[in-house]
Amino acid sequence: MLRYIIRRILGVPFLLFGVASVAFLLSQSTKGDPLSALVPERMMNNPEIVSAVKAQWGLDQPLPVRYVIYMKNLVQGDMGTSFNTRRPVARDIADRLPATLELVTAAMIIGTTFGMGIGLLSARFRYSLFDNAARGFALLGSSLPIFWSGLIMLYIFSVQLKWTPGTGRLDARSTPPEHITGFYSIDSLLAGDWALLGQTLSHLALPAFVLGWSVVGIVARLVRSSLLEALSQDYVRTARAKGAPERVVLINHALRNALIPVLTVLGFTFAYLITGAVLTEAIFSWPGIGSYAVAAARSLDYPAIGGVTIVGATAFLLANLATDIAYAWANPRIKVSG
Amino acid sequence: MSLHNLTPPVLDVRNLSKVFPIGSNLLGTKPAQMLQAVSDVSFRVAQGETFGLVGESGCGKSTLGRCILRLIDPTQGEVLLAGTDITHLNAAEMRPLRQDLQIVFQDPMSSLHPGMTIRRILAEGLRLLKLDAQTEAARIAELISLVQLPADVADRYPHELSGGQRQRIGIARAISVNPKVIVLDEPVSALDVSIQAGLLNLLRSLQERLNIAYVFIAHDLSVVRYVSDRIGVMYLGRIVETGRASDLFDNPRHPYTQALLSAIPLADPRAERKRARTVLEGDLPSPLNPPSGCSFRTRCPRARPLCAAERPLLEDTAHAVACHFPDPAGTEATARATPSTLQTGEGA
Amino acid sequence: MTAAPLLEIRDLRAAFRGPSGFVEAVRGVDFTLNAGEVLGIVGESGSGKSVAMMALLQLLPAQARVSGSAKFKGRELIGMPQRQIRHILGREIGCIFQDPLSAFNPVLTIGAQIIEAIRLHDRKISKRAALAQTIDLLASVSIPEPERRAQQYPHEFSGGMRQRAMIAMALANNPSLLIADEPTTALDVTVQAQILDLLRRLAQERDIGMVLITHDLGVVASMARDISVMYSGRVVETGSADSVFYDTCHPYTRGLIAAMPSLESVGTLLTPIDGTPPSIFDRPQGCSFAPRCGYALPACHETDPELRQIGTTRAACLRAEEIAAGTVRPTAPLSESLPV
Amino acid sequence: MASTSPRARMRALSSGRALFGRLPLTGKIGVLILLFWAITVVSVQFWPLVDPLMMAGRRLQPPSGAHWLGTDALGRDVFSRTLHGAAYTIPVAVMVVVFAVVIGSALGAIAGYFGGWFDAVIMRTADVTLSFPPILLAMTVAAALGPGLPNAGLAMIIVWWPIYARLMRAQVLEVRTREHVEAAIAGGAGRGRVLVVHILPLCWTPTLINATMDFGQVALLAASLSFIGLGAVPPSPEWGSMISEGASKFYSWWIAFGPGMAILSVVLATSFLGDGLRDIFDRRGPQ
Amino acid sequence: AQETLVVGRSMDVNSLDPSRAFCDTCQVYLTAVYEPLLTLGEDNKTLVPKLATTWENNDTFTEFTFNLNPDAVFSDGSPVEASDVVWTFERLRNLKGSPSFLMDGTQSIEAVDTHTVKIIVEAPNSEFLNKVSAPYTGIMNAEAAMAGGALADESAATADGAEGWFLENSVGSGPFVLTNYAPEDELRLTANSAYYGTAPGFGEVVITQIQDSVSQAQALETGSIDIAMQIDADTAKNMNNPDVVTEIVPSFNFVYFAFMPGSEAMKGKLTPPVREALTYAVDYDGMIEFTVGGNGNKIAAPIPNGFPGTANLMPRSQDVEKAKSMLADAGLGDGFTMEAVYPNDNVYGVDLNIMMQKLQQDFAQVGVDVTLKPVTYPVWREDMANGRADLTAVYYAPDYYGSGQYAAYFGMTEGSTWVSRAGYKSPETVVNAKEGEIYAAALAASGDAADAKYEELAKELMADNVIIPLVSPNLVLAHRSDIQGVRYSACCNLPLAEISRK
Ligand SMILES: Nc1ncnc2c1ncn2[C@@H]1O[C@H](COP(=O)(O)OP(=O)(O)OP(=O)(O)O)[C@@H](O)[C@H]1O
Ligand SMILES: Nc1ncnc2c1ncn2[C@@H]1O[C@H](COP(=O)(O)OP(=O)(O)OP(=O)(O)O)[C@@H](O)[C@H]1O
Ligand SMILES: [Mg+2]
Ligand SMILES: [Mg+2]
Ligand code: NI
Repeated sequence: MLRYIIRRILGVPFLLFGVASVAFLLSQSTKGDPLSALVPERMMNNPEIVSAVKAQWGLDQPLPVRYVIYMKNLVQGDMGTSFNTRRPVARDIADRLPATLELVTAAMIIGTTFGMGIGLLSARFRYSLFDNAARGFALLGSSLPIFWSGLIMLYIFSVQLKWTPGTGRLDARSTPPEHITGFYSIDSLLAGDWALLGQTLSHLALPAFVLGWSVVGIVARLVRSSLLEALSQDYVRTARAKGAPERVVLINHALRNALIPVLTVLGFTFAYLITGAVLTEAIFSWPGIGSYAVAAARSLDYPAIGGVTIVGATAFLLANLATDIAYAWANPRIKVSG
Repeated sequence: MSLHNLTPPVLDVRNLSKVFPIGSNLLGTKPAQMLQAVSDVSFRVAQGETFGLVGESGCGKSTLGRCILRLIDPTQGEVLLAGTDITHLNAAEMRPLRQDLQIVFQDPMSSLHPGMTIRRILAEGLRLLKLDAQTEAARIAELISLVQLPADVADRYPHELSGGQRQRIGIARAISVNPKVIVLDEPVSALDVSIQAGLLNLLRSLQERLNIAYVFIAHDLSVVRYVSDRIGVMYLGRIVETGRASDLFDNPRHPYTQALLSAIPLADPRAERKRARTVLEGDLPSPLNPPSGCSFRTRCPRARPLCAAERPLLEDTAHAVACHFPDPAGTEATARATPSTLQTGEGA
Repeated sequence: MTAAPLLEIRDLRAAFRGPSGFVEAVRGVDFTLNAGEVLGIVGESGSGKSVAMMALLQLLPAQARVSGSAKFKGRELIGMPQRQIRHILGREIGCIFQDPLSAFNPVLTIGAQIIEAIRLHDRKISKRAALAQTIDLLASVSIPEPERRAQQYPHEFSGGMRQRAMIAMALANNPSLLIADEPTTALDVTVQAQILDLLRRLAQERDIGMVLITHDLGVVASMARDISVMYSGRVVETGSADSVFYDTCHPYTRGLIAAMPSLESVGTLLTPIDGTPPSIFDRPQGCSFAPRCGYALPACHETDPELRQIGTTRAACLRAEEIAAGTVRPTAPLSESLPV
Repeated sequence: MASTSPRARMRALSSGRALFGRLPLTGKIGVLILLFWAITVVSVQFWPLVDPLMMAGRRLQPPSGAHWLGTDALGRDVFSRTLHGAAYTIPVAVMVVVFAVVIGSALGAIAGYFGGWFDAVIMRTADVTLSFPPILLAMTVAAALGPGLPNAGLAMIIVWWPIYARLMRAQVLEVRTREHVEAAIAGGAGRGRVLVVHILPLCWTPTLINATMDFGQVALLAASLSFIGLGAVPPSPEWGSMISEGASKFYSWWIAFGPGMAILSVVLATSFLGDGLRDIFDRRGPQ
Repeated sequence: AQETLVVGRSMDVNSLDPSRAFCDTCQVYLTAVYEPLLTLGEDNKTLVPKLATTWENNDTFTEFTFNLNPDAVFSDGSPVEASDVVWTFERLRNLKGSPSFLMDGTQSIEAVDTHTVKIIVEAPNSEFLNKVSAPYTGIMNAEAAMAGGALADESAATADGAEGWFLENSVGSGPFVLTNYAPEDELRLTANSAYYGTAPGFGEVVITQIQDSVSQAQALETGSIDIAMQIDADTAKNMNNPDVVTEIVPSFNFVYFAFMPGSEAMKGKLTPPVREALTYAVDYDGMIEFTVGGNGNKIAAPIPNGFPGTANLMPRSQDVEKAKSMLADAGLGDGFTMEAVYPNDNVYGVDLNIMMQKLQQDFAQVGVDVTLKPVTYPVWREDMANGRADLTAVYYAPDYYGSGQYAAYFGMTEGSTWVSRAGYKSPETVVNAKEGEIYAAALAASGDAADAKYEELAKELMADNVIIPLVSPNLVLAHRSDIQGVRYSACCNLPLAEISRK
């Protein structure tokens, strides 16, 4: 397994290379005007300006040359400068990634907790009213478009009930905690600023719940089916024959085995959410990587598109890797072989 | 003993070895470990003869069978089918020869395509013969009656049949192309005794009728004894003792064979009570990391330093054993190892 | 002796929900087992051996319907609340299952699983003490290096060792009854011999009563004092080992013995039992063995005979006396007569 | 051929009904909902509904007897638009799933069965595609090809095929070690035949279950793409664009309600059906 | 802690460099941080002093002299001098950024003394004073900016590297200074401690990113923001919160559609009579109802109502029969098909998708079948530049107070943006030579005379029938009820310094 993981790690750069190349070529092949963010509308007919801008942003070179330059810079960690924000893409991403990670982490915690709970009880009381109702609830989150359900939740919880504050990571009036991890919750904790921590968490609650809810269905369904599978296994009978009460059977024996496939999906979901949180970020004005990606794609901001893609792919590959490691950790059968 | 010089063996396995690469190194260029599943196995089977292969689970019986059929490629050695070396043929060259070489598997459920009717399953096997529709239908009917099943099974699906019936279909498929050799890989292990008996009878009668050579793989010694003319006992990929069935059972020379025989429970309480047992210690060593010298020495009551130092070779006699300290052979010990067409029972 | 038997089963029945109502997989089974004795149960696959045992231990799926009586040391197990039976299972009754790989939880170490077995019934014992006890148990079933082995996972054990560990786990709380459901079926003969040896030794040493389920007549012959032969959810013949083997009077038992290839049968044709056991969903009327039976009379297809004392054994066959006396010879069964 | 014999046909029919019978209640409800939408898709243009594209009343009217789900910002009848929307959203979802399944499964099967170079190339391509952030990929594709449901569909196929390739590959790897496959090889079947006749027919169950569930998710992603402006073009009453219209007129809640419930019903139906199928098929061993 | 004002906006910032910035949020920002020479009074008409206390021009509107306020200092305390003005204007002119057109035609910009600047333009330009009231002409501290890498000379267009620097620094003399900018997240300003004028009402202002109208409304209701300006009229109707005040004011923005007679598919079809016919097909009243729920005004020419020359214009009106008969006369009685390509945007409360669907319905009445193709902005620009659309729709907001910008942008003078778009490869289909002359005349005149010329121009623009304005949406100025001083300015959008808490 260790060997396998090392091999996977060695493979990551190659995959990233592939992803970066595809991203580059794809964005170059769109038929929009790449200068739209760079050359003002009034100057479009001024060849002098157009060529000056092209030269400045390296767009005057033929495609293959640009590709080589892009790749070369990339290897050195330089993702270029965003057309939109006029800042280095790496910096934009560094600013925005923690916001997304914090949101996604919170969403995953919510999604996993609810998902596991519902899956567990659903499997235990299969086909009961509870099972169907709970699964219905779990699926609801992934059955409604987030851009609508998010607004509804905001309206209910924020405007009507006033349980949660509005959008954004913090009240606009507050200053963010000192940047240590970029996770406001952790940073405010480290700073010992309880009021800020409370504010951070209350801002996080709703978007994380909306996003997490979309994961609940996936997790609950998987936990339920793999638990049912596990419950039909011989070792469950052995556990019962040992006189283990149902709770022990379910948690110690069935669940531990059922978690193995769940882990795989969780890793995948986490990675997916990093760029998949786009709509949640848009609705909740969350300054994350997802909304950055959309803005980049909409305005054909090549460097930003490339940067986000690479970050997304890296997240995906890392999550996959972490999944494999977790898989090996949870599944002792793998450790020795290979 | 007289026919062997006239009829060449229909199946001749020579020094066959199979190594499985396990895992791979960091770059995926080389395997991390080598698993020696079959090592240097040789035997011959004559027309109409049954060669039994016994051994514990994991000793390489099925691998050997698959190598013979070229379902996997042997690492070393040759397989000669009626004198033709088939080891190096490619898939296309192999195809016409498949007619002569068939296999029956252990698990009667997984060896039949669950989505096909029995008729289609048999027709699939008959494709090699390229029959026209009518002949094919007739042949299928004939095969079904040959394996003693009612004609209406033809339109049923495998899951609608019992285990014994399924195994009969497996046999029907194997004999459908009139093969010279059938490898039977534990064909009765999954069946209950009452059903197993019928199958063994069927196999016997088919062999008599069609003059097929069987390589009969099993781990149940009584069954192997019952069906085989000659037997090879395998241990960790090697044949450690081989000889005529009666010789081997009446006069086992290898300590492993002796232990195997003494471990068979007898369906006879009185005999059981009186029986002296040699219970082997320990387990089968891992084939990834076999013991040096004689591979059986870790469990052998007779093991001495020599056994660890040097691997005993299989003798070149009719009742051959690979052991440094074997029991002496019986009466036939001096005869040359030959394929035999002896009908057990008559000669015993 | 007036002491109650260790396990006394009367008219045990277990039914599953089928496409059209409940069908019985076990149909009125009676057993008696005394302390320190071994009862062998033989029968073909699907004859209801496992279901019978699981039924009395309440290990069948919740939808299954179980009735009858199973008294363990005088206490009725059938219908006992889960809460109570939990204290008997694993403490007073140990179980060993057929496939030792799937019967162990793959993600827990062998040690952890045995420790769990101990601590489930003895809350007060410390982890450390339970571990020590586990190591002793593993040593007592001849597992070398028990300290190291306790830290390993099931897949790191060989088949034989796993089954020994299973036995160790079953014996963890010194049960007085051991139910072994085909404990050696998945193992090689040499390993089977080891396990049977071990079981024999432990049963003697600890005075454990044992129900040994198997389909191998050889195994029961070497192990059991009493034997019950099951067919299609019922016991068709029962008695001491010797009487069942030598004074066989049920045609099915006879058939089983005759179908076994033995060292003597070489060169002769075996005698199979024709046909296949009926599915629980469409059992024939009358004696369910009748369609495969060479002795069957028209009456056999109408009435399902009760177990009766015939000589030294009890058999459920209308013609048991005639068969025992050897006054009848079998004819081809009525259905599915096949040429051989 | 056996499959055309009356007996086989009866078996197929009865197995369809038997399958339905074995579904849990939620699964049955799912089937009925999908059936309703399927019928709607093919017949909605004959229903006595007002024209979904034309103004039918004042704008932004709440639900009433005349307009059961009110009117939208252009005064069009939301109820009629919702039902007509099925004919946009559902066929796209079907096409996406079908193409993704066919392409993914074919490539996955080839990768799994032939191994070696095929495997390496196909699976690495799948890896690269999978590690691409899906929304970004869909957006770039849609941006490259222009807006419109067909292009959004194409983007979604690109996003989805690797999942099926992986699924099919794993399944082929498993099935190909079964003994009946070896028996077929021993019986002289060529590689192609072994794959097509002896392996593939046994590999469909997980794909089928997954496809059932993905169907709803595709409908949802199509809606999201419409929200970002990459899906259906106006004035087609595609559910996603209707919801996004409704989202911007949030206080006229009824605009999004109809299509929202429609998508919800489809996703829930496919999920319940998928779960039901899994419950039936995932049991180990025959029956 | 200091009082903070929070403004929720969908931020469209393209740059924070005054000479490059060009967006609504930029106007708000630049007005708060930089000061131009003049600014627009509360009546949205009159110019009032800012950095220049007095100014004068010659009769021909070619020479302008500004006298700077001697008290004025930049945020670093250094005085505002004529050299800073010269440097700023030269940079604006040479950088060729979006707002550089404001300096078009300047011949010389020179410092007469430390507090006097004289500017000479090539041709008469009565609008020049309006231009120097645009926030983009805010005066920068030249030394500080140069230290940040800014250049003002001829090479600026290619060599200036200060754009990134301006994202973190501000060098103005305005009441606020930049403290933090996170793209599409927040823009944080604090009061300029060195400010020489009256201190602003708030010590801190945060412009925070809130994408859409509904979210802005919700944020306003919960009190997490104080001001929102992008709430659409339909949403505003549903806000009945006593803590929120909504004022609906006419805006100077408008939304229009445009014919592209030069496109490949429209060759010879979109002749002036056909274009005119089609303008009769449009339901202008309905358009206002459908796009902004009635909260908008009709607009005749592509010049905002209230700007010079618009007072006496008659907006177009619908006449379907006339449209039909004119089309029949043109031989297009059986109708034809057009493809409309437009940015998929929702601006100033108008969802272009809804507007175009309405237009589609209107055109359908006269047999013209319009296919809609909403696209992203880059794709739209590409399609525009390549004559790939038959019809399009966009929006316009003023850059300063003055009608000249419209003449320059929408006028069908040879070589203008819209001629190359609408005319594509056959500019003769749209060019209107008169417009250039009228514009020049307008620039040479002032007061009522100029207004008359602009009116003449507006009528020409209408007669072109290329740019057809549809709606001038009202602006919903929504703010918490404890906020005062919120107003909408034609040049500066939202002057933050005037806002305070009651
Ligand atoms: N495809 C394979 N790859 C790697 N190792 C294999 C493979 N097939 C078999 N082996 C290994 O080769 C050895 C011999 O296996 P084989 O199946 O031939 O044993 P067997 O004697 O048939 O056992 P059984 O009685 O259980 O069928 C085993 O250790 C097995 O793990
Ligand atoms: N959960 C269940 N639901 C329905 N039928 C069942 C169930 N468990 C067992 N059966 C049926 O009950 C019958 C008896 O099964 P049982 O497992 O007791 O047989 P067995 O004698 O133990 O066979 P084996 O030797 O194969 O273990 C079989 O026909 C089986 O199909
Ligand atoms: Mg095998
Ligand atoms: Mg059993
Ligand atoms: Ni001879």
